Amino acid sequence: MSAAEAGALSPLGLGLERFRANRTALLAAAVILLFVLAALSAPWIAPHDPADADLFRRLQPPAWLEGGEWGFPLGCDSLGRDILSRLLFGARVSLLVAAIVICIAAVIGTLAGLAAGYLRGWTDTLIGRLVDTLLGFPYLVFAIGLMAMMGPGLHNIILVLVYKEWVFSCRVVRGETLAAREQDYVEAARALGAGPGHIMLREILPNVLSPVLVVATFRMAYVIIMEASLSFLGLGVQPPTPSWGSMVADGRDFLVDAWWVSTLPGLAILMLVLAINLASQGLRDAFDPRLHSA
Amino acid sequence: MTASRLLERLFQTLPVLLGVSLIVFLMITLTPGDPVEIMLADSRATPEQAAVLRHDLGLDRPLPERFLIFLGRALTGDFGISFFHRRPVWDVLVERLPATIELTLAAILLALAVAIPLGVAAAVKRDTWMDRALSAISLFGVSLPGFWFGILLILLFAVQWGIFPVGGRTSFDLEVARITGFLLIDTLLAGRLDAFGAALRHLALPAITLGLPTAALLARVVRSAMAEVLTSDYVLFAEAKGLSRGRVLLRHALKNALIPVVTVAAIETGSLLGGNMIVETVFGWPGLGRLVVESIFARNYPLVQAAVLFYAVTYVVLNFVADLLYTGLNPKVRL
Amino acid sequence: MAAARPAYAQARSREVRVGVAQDALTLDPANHRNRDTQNIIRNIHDGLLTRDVEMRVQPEIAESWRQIDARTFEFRLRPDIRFQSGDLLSAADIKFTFDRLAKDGAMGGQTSPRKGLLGPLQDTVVVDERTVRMHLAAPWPILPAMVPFQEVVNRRQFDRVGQEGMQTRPDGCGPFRLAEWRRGEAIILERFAAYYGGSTEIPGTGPAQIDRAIFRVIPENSTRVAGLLAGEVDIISELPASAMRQVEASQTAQVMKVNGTRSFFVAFNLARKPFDDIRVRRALNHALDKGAIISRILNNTATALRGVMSPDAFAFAADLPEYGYNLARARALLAEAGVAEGTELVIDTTAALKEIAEAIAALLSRTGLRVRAQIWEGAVLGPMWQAAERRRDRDMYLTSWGNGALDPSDIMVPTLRSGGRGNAAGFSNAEVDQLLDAAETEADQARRAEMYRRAQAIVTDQAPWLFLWLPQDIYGVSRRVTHWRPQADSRINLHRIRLAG
Amino acid sequence: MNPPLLSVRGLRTVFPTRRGPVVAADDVDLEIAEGEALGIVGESGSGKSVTFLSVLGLLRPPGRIEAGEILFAGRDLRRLPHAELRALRGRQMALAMQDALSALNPAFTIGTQVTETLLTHRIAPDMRAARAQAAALLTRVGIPAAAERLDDYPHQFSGGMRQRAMIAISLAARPRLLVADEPTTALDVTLRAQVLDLLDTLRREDGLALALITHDLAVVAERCPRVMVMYAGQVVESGPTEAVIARPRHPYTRGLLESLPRLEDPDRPLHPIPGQVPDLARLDPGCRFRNRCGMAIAECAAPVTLQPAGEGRLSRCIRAPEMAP
Repeated sequence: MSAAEAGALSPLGLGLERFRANRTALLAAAVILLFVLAALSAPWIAPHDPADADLFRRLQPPAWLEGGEWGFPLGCDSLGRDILSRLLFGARVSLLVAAIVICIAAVIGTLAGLAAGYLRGWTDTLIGRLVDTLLGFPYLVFAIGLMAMMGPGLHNIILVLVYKEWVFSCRVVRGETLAAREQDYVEAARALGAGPGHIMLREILPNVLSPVLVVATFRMAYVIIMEASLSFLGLGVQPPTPSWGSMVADGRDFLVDAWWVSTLPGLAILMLVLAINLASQGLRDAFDPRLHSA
Repeated sequence: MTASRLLERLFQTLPVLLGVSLIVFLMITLTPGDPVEIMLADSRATPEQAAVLRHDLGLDRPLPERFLIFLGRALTGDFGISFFHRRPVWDVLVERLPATIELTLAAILLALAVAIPLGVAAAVKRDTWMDRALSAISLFGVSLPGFWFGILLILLFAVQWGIFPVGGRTSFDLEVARITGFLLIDTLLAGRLDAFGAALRHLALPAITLGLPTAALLARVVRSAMAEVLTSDYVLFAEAKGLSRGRVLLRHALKNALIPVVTVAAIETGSLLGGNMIVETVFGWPGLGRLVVESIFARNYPLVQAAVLFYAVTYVVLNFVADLLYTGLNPKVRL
Repeated sequence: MAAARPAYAQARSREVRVGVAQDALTLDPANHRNRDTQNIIRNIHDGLLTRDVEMRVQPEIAESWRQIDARTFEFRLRPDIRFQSGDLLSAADIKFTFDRLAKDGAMGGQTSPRKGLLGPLQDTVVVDERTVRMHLAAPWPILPAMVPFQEVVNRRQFDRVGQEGMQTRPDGCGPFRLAEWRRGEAIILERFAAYYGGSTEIPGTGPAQIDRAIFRVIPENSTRVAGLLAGEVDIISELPASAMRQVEASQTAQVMKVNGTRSFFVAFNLARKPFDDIRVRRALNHALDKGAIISRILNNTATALRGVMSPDAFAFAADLPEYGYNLARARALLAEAGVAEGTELVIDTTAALKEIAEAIAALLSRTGLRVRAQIWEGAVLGPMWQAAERRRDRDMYLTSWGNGALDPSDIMVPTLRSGGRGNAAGFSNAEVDQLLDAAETEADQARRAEMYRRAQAIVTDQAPWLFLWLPQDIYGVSRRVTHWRPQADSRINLHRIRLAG
Repeated sequence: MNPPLLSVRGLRTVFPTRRGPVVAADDVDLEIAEGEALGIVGESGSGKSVTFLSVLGLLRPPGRIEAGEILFAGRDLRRLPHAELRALRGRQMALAMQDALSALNPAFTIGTQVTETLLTHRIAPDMRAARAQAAALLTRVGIPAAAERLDDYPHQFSGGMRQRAMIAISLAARPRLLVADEPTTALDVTLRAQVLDLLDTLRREDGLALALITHDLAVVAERCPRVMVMYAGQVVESGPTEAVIARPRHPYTRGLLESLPRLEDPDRPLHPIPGQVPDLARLDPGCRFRNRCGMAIAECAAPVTLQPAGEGRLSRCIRAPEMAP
């Protein structure tokens, strides 16, 4: 690639171009978009009220199986609620939780990482110890403990997950910042009398954003699974709001008699997480400069 | 690693352990739910009896005092009495440890055994259909909720096909004396191959369920480490010497690629140890994880405190082991 | 399903395995308040009295008992009963057992959590080698109904192993002795050959018919069912109703049911609007299609209740009026009470009852109210609903109350008397209080029963609860198992069990 | 002249990329006879390394040889089964690399890495003999107390020792052809001379054929009778070193010479070549140097072939004749 051509694009633009060229990643991004759209438009496209129980439809099979009907295309759960509608509404919860958690965690983690990596000294030590302390705590024990402490509820789930997720972006940003603070452009800014705040936010931050993006998407997949695990332990979102995790967890007792109740949301999680992983892999391929030096 | 470096490391871990103890202590005491009320639930206890019990358990003292007492005792290895079992926490913990450790080690070894060949294959066949297929498989591994996958395995392999048992650690008709608590070792000590096989079969499904996501993660690490090593000059140079492909891959490349893998594996062992409660619950595996979850729900403070401290110590130790392994495998860092 | 018999499920003709959800917390009969723990302990230890499968109180270690006066009971012991250690049981052991249970600080400095189960028991006195007397601080006619909850321990064992040793080294006089306790995994019992034989009033005396009995801990429902179907365990407790069909279809196992003793209900927070209005409470009782839940979700394994008591219990009022399912009437009552459409109400419950709570919420919402379920951790929810000030903002509480004694005093006093520790609704009715208090000390059983029936009628009329049902306990049992039936008190008694083949 | 030991005709090596195929070596011809030294000069990315990796069969996927013929001692290496090619590699044709620090495996001792070659090609019957030979080899490249240092790891060697150890490994099996890719760049002047002297000696005494890849024209002038200049995947000029350096027949060669300091005239102003190498994935058929060439004319956009340019030389410039002095 000629330098002249490369010079015409910003690192971000360059990454986007590489991402666009990656068909798998594009497909994955399309799947995520589809899920997001489905979640957003759930109230209009869902055929039924997701909380509307009809015990006489208990465990009704999907339409293509014997005993199913097209009014309830994916069948019904143990309370006779339409699984398709619950999946659509569940997507809102699962995506919302994942997105909010990852955003908050990324912001906190990035700021902490910048401070630790740029200011060094006691700030770094303090943040480093905090990170170690949180990592020294087994995630599930931590999550269960906090959920027990704060009580059930969507906002508490988000809080519990954020508590630990920020650590991951923090670590990455700290490393990148350590490298960046030795770079010429930082030296130059410092020589021009820029304060630490300016240097961190204006000079270094733009350069550490792509790794944060990659870490954030990778962690998003974990967050979705964690939400499911909390549901398994009875600490998930409150009914009647469906989340995919709680749907899988609640349906597990019927795996033999009514596989669809648990399997369909399981597949939804699988697809979403798969798509997120593939997309983030594409992002990494597109944005990680180390992969393009050759 | 020099002695001073070792001391420094140890010193660094102190605030972590202190921090963890403080967090768990605060978390537990700020959590609503009174262990006394739970213990006396369904009973006809009077408030006076509750007060007596509360005093017996030391729950009537002020918070800072309780924390200091806990710390002081923990230093001497005394973690108090488990509210529910009415026995020393340490004894209760130790009974459950071998099962958890056995499961964790089995899972991590299984993960490595799967991840290394797959990761190497993916790296060697980089950007081919095989690479893509392997990465898709590994993505599946991290995309499944563990409890769901575990139940699915039970239904297929245990109920439908009867290949593996449903749960538990061993068959009851194949008994050996439990010396170490690690069944795989005890059965061999007893020279009972049939019992060893039974223990292994019981271990299979939980270890697969627990190890699969880790295998997927490690396969990625192996792949990227191996891919990086394969572009290195020393691999090219080794090939230029006319060495066989196998020797180049398995000796020259793999030995270097394993350095980050082993490091990650050591740290992952820590997460598996602290993250196996779901698998333990699904498979009725009598380990620490399940005990801790039950203890949190039952507000069995002393046990939760001790267990979390144990996890934190393992985390620190495993990080340390990862460091040692990194050093051991990498002559360059040997100081 | 499971056509192939796996190798490790081979026929074990003299070993029974029971899959349970929870490990025993301790093997000390005095040191727990836990049903699963007692189920296991009861196979190692026998009691002074016991209950047969019909829930009649029967002598066990005692040969007979009599009430001497309102505050004194006398028990005559059977001769030649030996503990598993070989020690001979005597009246001193009975005194030791009951003192340890009933006296403050008598359990190694602590007080037994089971003390409350013995009511006003004050002292146990040895009359001679084979006779003890229990002295009560106040008249308490249900003592014989409560004694089966306690097991007799060996005082010499306590001297040998101490309070801590009692937790893990039981020395009972029951049909099985402890072989090994693998914490969290299994409790392995073996036949006690010198067993005195158990209650003479229950057929099938003598030592146990099997060599080993194993209680295996399998917490996850699906796994427990899978274990039964794969032939790894012979009896499982707490079979989910949803798995009944699967078990019946397996041909190797069957479903066994017994009426439980636990009444389910939704307590209304009477101190809070709109539940202070009796029309609202009655409306909700009319609004719930209990039959639908019982038939669809519970698989017809529950009996609908019109009031508090189990039909099997003493003094059950069979002629209570029913709040029949009538949505129109429910709506009318709500309108009359001025409850607006769309009013939001919350049912609190724990994760184990999530499905039921959601179903109730969905069905009640058909009145036009917006009812939803909220899941709490048991450790938080119970205490919250116990105290009036802590439940101030809560609406409804889906819960249950066990009545192992099958006597109204065991359920109505705690849950419906003013200030009762289980009175989540905050129900307070002077006449009910008076009736319950009087019945507590009434020695004439017929008069006692009449008082309780009157109290039940008032409660049903006042509707402090949404009355639900009495579920059956459901067990999955291998077809190899004979001579075993589930019991209403949820005991898993393996003394007389036999295996075919 | 002897029949050439190595003869490459029309070599075309291609790397497919997402942006299209990159022809890293385009229609490369070259010959090296026994005992001869050929210097290959060009900027990084000019295709000189790729050409010889193709020869050695060490191309990294997805790179592959699309066309051409590689004759080594009369055998077409492209038609040879993998196993036979491997048997030749290290034994008859060897590679020495620029950076010994990265070429030596950090996880193995120097001794292991030397004996490995000896044992693989059965030059030493057993480990004991292999270690003795290895020590001798290391001594020969000037490593003191070689026998004691066999169990050292590469990072325990100094930079110069490492480089010599690496060359010792390359020469361990006494190959007939050595491809030396910038083997002395990392060394100081004295060590450089020492290593190059050793190579000269081997060339004279054993008839070692040497392909010396470098961008250091001074080294080529001193050690290689013949030189080949590559640019953007193509050979742009080749011929006797003395003539090429004295009278370049391609503007690129001249540019290279002008960008280098000269020992005899250190004060001469340096003229780096302006502009950049074209994107190899977006090439047109014309001269690839013309965007940087001061002599470029409209005709340069037409395809250019290597043409004889007198004195036994070839040039890929249509204006080569004008460059004659």
